[in-house]
Amino acid sequence: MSWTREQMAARAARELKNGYYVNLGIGIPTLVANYIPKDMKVTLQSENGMLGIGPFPFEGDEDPDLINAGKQTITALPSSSYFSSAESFAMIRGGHIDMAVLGAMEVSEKGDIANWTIPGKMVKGMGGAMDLVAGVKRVIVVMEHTNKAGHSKILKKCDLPLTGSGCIDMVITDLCVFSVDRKGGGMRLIELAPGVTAEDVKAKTEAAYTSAI
Amino acid sequence: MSWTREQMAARAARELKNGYYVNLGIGIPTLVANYIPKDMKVTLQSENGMLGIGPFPFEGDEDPDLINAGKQTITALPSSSYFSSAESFAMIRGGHIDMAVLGAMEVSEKGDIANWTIPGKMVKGMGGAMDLVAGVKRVIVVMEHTNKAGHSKILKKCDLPLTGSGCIDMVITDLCVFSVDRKGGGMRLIELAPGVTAEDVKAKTEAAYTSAI
Amino acid sequence: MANKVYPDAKAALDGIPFDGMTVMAGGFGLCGTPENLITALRENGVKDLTIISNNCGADDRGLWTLMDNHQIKKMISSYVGENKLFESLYLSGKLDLELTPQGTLAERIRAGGAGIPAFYTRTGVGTVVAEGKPTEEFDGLTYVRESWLKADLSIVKAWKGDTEGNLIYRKTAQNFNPMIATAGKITIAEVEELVDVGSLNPDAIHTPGIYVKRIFQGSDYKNYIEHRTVRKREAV
Amino acid sequence: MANKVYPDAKAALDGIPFDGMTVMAGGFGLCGTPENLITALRENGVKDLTIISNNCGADDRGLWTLMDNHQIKKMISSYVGENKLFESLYLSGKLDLELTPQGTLAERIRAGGAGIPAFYTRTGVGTVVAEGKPTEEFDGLTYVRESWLKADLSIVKAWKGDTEGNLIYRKTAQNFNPMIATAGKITIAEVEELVDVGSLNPDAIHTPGIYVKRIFQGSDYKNYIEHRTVRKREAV
Repeated sequence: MSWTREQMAARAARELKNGYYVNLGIGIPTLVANYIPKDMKVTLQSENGMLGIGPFPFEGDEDPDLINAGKQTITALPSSSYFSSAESFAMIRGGHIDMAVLGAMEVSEKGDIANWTIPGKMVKGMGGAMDLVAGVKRVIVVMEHTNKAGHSKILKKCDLPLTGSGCIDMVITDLCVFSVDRKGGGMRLIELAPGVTAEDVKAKTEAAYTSAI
Repeated sequence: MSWTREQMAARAARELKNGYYVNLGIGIPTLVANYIPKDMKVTLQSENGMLGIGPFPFEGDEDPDLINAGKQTITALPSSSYFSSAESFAMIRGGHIDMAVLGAMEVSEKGDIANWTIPGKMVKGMGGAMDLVAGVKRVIVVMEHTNKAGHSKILKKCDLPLTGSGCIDMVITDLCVFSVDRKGGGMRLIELAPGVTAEDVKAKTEAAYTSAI
Repeated sequence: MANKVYPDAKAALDGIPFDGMTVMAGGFGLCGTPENLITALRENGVKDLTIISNNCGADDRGLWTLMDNHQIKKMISSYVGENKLFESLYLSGKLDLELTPQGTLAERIRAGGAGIPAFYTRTGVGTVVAEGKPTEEFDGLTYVRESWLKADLSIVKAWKGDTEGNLIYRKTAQNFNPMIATAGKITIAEVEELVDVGSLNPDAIHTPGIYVKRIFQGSDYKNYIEHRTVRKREAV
Repeated sequence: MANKVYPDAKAALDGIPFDGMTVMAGGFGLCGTPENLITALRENGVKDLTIISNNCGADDRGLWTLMDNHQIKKMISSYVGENKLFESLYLSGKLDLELTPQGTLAERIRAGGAGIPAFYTRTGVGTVVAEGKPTEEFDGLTYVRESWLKADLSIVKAWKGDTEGNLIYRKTAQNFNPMIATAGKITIAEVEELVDVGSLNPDAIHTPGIYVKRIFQGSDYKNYIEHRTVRKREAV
């Protein structure tokens, strides 16, 4: 047993608080929007220059001038505002976004994150990821616990080039939840997915961590 | 004989070119607006956040939300735009304003200017003057040649605290016009007011200069 | 928590002021100043304020009234001229003053909101403004390093605002307000007209609501004019 | 001189392109890109371009077509993924690439237009982005220094523009366009609708006309969508 992608997104949504301004990354993080409690007010930011992302448009209502950072067509809300990329990243860099939920290829016990490149394999670019992990108040990583080869993605030290150093606060995987003290206090196992044991996590985690379970 | 304030302003207006964006300081520089040739397009910037200053309003039409940098009520033109002080000074600092016409208390043969404070006598502040002299492409000073005590205001070296160093391109006084090579090339007398002789200028100027007359 | 709307300035300030705090206030002279919030700060009586604002009001008006009430310890401004009270308090050592060029002030405040601790500018090079600050050459010219400004509280005035805190300013009353809205730990906005979400053009919003923690519709705006300058109708 | 209006992209580019020049182009992906000007640059054939733009178009579209035509020597971008042509040219050494984080890219361009040669940011500290750049501590945290970006030519796309060059962008098609408009020695704007002065709300202008040297009404806009994502009506 372990969490599905949807369940991981739902778990991340539990970190939201009323009034939060939040940036959601591509992939599982995008699904978090589906789990915002109905009675909670959460405003989603899109780093290409928008506050207040609405749902995807109905067929035929797509507007080429209205896309999110993943270049998907979206809609606006009555409360939405648009602004330039400079203003958008002033908002991010200046610490005005309460929370970001991002995917990752690797994280480390020191709170480092690597999610933008695999040397020799991939020429893509970091987009806004480095700005988000450096500027947002609270950074939550949602990812599979292990890679396709079955190796831990939660490491003592990241092998891949970093996106940011000492900047994540929580890791939610299909197996469990770790809190991270990004000021150098290390990782702590705080929750297990149903049917997953602390031993399962131990066997699949390279990083050192303490346990609250 | 010498130039009046109005004539000095008219002389400064002869430095304007079609399509110029210009910032005019308080005092004689403000009068330059009255001498823009009818067939010339010149856009006036106000550093509190406006491009396209119109004439003063008719009595009763004053708008408290529409003032210039001297805090006088003004009007807008059909081409006007408003923006923040940060944007306004980005425009100035970034070298987008073609010309500024400013008053001064002293200038030096090196192109220095002092126009913001008299130590022990005056607590005012530099406002936008330091930004203008540092950022505008071409800086024209319009001022009386001598102070009330009859001493030259065109000096080898300014006595008063500087507003900017090596940043003016021309000095227009009641007696004459100097061009200034702000890259260290010094001052050159290029024009005399009617009835003023080169000897008159020499007698009233402390700075060294060459003459084109 | 998510409700940002307050009934008035006093309610919007509740729990925020403390002696010795730093307050940024929007406005250029008396144009676009948060009149209601300044009055409420005066009534609150909070002391030893450091005020960051381009000017310090004018006789009997605006921030002048806080100075007159001995609430201001220090001003960070670009221009405090034509203000006799300021001059006498400053010259008698009762008021601290940090003068900063207007464009540098605007950029330092923007930097405070944008997470930029320092930047380089040509403004002030070779003057007292650059004394004691690091300088460096870029492309053969000397630039001086300036640092960000932030505040415990930012107070701004807008023309229209919605219940989410989205703000639109009017004409030159915009001035320092947009940057100041971004640089306070807490930002309170007063607006001439408070409207429902959906009433403002989302492409025309100057300050996105994320920056505004509390908002209220102000009242009794004086909108003083410092230099009423007109031309005569018959002159045309 | 004072007339900024040109009939089309080709006329607006007249006399400007030269081999080896640096061009900044607005747009995020294919959203808000100067389509007409990119096509005209392709037809012009100017070579060895350094292009500063957040992305490099997409298959058969936008800046991709300049790359396909071997006109680009170097890209300064934040993201060039999902672009096979780019990958193959880059990996075979035929294309230079300077990757810069998206927010740092936006700020470097703004800095170029605003006369700020360098600034400090947290973004990229501890990563390859900070390698070889000065770092410094402010308030106990390490920041890296980044430098301005400028261009010989900036090309932007707006929704509406007037004959003075005042521009208004629409929704998220704004993106990098406003900063890019400020950072070119010459800026050319193409607009979907060219209007007379006085038609635009002066409080809502994103790019004041001072930044725009030439302007024209574009034609035949494709406004491509990269990822058409919809929900079904019956799902409601």
